[in-house]
Amino acid sequence: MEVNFDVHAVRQDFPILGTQVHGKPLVYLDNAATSQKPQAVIDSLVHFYTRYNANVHRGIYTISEQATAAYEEARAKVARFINAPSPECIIFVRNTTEAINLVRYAWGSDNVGADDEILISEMEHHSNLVPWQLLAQEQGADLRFLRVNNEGRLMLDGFDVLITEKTRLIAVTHVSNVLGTVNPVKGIVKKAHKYGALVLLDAAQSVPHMPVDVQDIDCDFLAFSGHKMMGPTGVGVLYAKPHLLKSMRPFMGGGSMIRKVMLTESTWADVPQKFEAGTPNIADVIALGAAVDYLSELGMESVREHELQITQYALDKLREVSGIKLFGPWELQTRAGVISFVLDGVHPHDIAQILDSEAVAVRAGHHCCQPLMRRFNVPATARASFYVYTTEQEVDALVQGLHKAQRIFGHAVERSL
Amino acid sequence: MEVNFDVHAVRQDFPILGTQVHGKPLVYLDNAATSQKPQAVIDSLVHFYTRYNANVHRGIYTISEQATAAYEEARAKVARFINAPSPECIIFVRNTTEAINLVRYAWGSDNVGADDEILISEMEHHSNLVPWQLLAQEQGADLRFLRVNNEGRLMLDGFDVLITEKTRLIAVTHVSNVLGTVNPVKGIVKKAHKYGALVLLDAAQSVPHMPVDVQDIDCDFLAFSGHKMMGPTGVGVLYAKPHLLKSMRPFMGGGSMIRKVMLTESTWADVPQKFEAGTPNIADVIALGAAVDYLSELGMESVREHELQITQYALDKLREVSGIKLFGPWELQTRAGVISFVLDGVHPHDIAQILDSEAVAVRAGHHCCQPLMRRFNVPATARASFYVYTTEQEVDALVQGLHKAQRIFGHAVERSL
Amino acid sequence: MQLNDLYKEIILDHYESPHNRGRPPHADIEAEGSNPLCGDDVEVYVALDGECLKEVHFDGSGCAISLAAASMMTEVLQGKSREEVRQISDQFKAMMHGEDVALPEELEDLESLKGVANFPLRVKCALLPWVTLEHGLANEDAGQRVSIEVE
Amino acid sequence: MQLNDLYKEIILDHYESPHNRGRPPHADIEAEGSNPLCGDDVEVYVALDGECLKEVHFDGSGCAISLAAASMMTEVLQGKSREEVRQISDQFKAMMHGEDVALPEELEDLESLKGVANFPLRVKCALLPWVTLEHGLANEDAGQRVSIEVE
Ligand SMILES: Cc1ncc(COP(=O)(O)O)c(C=O)c1O
Ligand SMILES: Cc1ncc(COP(=O)(O)O)c(C=O)c1O
Repeated sequence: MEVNFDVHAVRQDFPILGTQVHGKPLVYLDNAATSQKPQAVIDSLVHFYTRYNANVHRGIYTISEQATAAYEEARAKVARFINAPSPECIIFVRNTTEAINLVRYAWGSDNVGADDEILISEMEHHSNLVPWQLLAQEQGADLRFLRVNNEGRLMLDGFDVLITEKTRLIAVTHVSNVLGTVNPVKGIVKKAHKYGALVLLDAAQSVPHMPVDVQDIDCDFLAFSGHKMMGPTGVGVLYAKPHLLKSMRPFMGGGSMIRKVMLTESTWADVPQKFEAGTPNIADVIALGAAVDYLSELGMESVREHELQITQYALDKLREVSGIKLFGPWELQTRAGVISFVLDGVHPHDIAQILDSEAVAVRAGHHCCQPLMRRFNVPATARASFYVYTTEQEVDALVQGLHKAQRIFGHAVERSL
Repeated sequence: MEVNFDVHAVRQDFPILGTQVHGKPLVYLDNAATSQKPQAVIDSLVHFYTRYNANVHRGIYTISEQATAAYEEARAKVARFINAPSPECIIFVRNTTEAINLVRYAWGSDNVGADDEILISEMEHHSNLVPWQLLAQEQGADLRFLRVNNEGRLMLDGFDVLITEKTRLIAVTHVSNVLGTVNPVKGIVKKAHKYGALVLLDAAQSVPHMPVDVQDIDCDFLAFSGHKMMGPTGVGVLYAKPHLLKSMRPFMGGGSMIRKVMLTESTWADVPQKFEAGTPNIADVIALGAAVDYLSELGMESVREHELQITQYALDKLREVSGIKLFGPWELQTRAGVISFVLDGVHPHDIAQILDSEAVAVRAGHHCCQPLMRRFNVPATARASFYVYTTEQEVDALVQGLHKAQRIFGHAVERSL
Repeated sequence: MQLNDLYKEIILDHYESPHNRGRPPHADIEAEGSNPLCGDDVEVYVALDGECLKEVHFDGSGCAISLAAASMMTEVLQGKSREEVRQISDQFKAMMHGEDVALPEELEDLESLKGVANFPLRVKCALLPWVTLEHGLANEDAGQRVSIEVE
Repeated sequence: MQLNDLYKEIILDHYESPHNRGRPPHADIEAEGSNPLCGDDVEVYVALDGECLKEVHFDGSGCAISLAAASMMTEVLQGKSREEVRQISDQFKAMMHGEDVALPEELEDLESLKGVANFPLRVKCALLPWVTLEHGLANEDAGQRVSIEVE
């Protein structure tokens, strides 16, 4: 594989990357939390609000028709991006979290009963854990866990013991936002379907960073966030197989999701409208379409390849830092551009604070994965995460920042000897 | 009262109002569906994405701290705007619809039981009707209706019969999005509280257009949409009294709304975070703050006064159109800048279509109020709705467009004689 | 935006003086179609004669486009066989979706609705009577009035 | 951004060589405080002598700020009366919220944490041991270890 874009040219498309923090150029390494936005996405927003801002659906005037067409075109773009069989399988929500909660309420309440089982993993983001805790408690169902080994991989030998005829759903992350692990989801889906269980993939960290083909994976539900893939905040996507969407009860009631409303009962619109109650986030959905265009133009194979290269570079450089402990798989091909680490004698908060003084932005904390922190027996980690615009110089700045942290804290160590 | 702004100066702040449709200047009279956005709001979005785009909460680096501060400052602005006792009473959601559904799930499931009663009105928007239908069906509760008289007012003489000791909630719109009726909500709240019922106000059409003081009204819940008040699409607001928010179960589970997460159970963050799961719509929330600043600068008393004046002008002009039927209250002081009408021999769709050819944007249809359409025995109406930038010339363009519709259709009538 | 494409004289004529409007005393098939989002309602009545639609009537309320389309539909279908109806219906739908369809001379009234294809939101108005008729024919065995809701 | 405001030498000293760290053999009050969002955990142990805090110890894990704050807290509070503790605690909190507080000389170590007020996200780190202590004192009657979670 080759990278078909020039990272320095790409950087020109992201105005924020030309800014400074504390007088130093911003080094943004928190892409797993949210990505930066290219000018094309910002322009899409401005264009909408200055040219054709109107509510969608049923407005019989020109700018409303334009808004409706652009909104539905964005749905088609997103569908093509993940190779969904049709735009109707794409539901626009706020974020990954809402997508998963939608499945909990609109599918879970009717399909997971007492003593049924839900299988998730120890490496799930809280957003793919808490909704299932709540559903299990509500329905009297059982929540079971795939464990994680020391390298940060799912222990799939346990799979055949954990999955049973009572397993209704396997909800698992495609890529871990802490470890960078890329899970073998195709195999998981195959096994799940043998037992009649459905599979929900948390694709928040995969869709932005690698080619994802929902028909090839054959997952039943897939959730991701626009803001992590160059889109604006406020839009997430739920993909689901069409027959599931048809059979599910509505999630929120209100305008647009209805067909006929009587005083005490109503009938529902067809999917996807059935799940999009009220005025949608029109401008941001259209801008997500622009983000998808931008990513498609780069090519997701190239995006993935660039991230593999920069991750390899970062792993090599970070391994040289004394007293560092890196988490996640050792083999490059099954990991993504996310590196969590801890440093002897310097707490992750203090690492992040000192890096910030060098304009290097990393995240420190539990990364919404408290159970995984417990699994690895750390209160928190520092995490650097990359994207198409990340350069080797930026990785070098990270490493230099870590040395600065060690100097500040090492000094204290010395003095205390 | 006086209007403290110059409408022509105000129009300069809205770039879309300088654009043309079919070669004619846009006359945007669909403000009840969504409002246009001032440059300050658009700038706020651009500034965020080009200067300090980062995820909020817990990011120990400069731009994340800036984003967090701006996000929370927007919450404080919104709180001040409706005179909420504290920012913690403000929950950011997607739109009015989600705000109401949040109350249905997080409050309704625990507080409305079998044979309990929910009282709403015949003039509710589907978003303040369907959620209560669903809750009533789920819980075996009773849904009751305040009726609407021919003038388009709630028939409040029925109130004392309809409200009982079993009434748990009265959910009613502050201003009708079809009739323009401003309901006497303070009196409703007072009576409701006597019976121990809570009151939810659908303020989608009031907060953008007049001063609203939640402490003065004393409502328990209040819902509105940012996109109808010059803010971007994708942000809505739920206000609730603090003790209610504290006692309510969470709505969506996921990141940010938790405190401590174990494998099979979790504890929740304090309000408001408890109800804001996942990455919020950061940029749009901050831009809603800019919209609130803009409106506050104009002054909500002035906004209301301008709309009264333009509504009076429009009512006078429209009454002169032959064969027109206007809906809604006759008395100006208790109506808002929303006028629904039908025209003899020209269907509302055809009205809207012909108006569009003159670049006049109005809505035609049921306006998400099917039961109200049935009440007035019309399949649909045409609706013109105003805002701070609406001018008398624009109203004149509307009236001329109606004459054009009558010419086109009248011609046919003549020929068929 | 050519308003004249939409509101052709012939369309306005049908709207003002619809043909075959009103419920007939006898009908083998009765179907009602509604578009709750628009508030359009159309009823279609068919009297059969073997394989043929002997008489087609309609009633209901709606915009100029949906009522004119209903009026024209009843007119062109009188006496047609089911197979012919299917063909015409398919051609009409294709036309509404913007395809360049050459209609035979006897259907030229339908041709006047061609311009509707340029107004995406109005296409469903023009299709409503046709969809309703199809639904009625497909559920002939029901032996009672059937109804369909479209969006 | 003055990093030196935050990582003062005296703070790093306390972090590297904390005072009064470790669980004492006897304690009248035991309280644990955690900030699950940060992963910080602090335990506070108090031995009483009537109205006075005879000895104060802490243990736990966390960032430099929270551990240094805990270490300093235990030091300045040894032998103080409950009333004095309340006053110092209030002063410290005020300082963390950016107020200009004049601390008496014997509390000058605490003064070194003043810079934390400029780092809003770190304020809760500095407050964690204090909040934990307060919670322990307030629940003295519980007769067992109490715990509190902060955000
Ligand atoms: C009175 C009323 N309630 C609720 C809504 C729903 O608002 P949204 O679509 O922003 O959820 C609207 C607007 O359409 C409205 O006018
Ligand atoms: C793996 C994973 N799942 C879910 C989420 C939640 O995404 P959001 O906050 O956009 O709902 C994230 C991002 O924080 C994530 O990394």
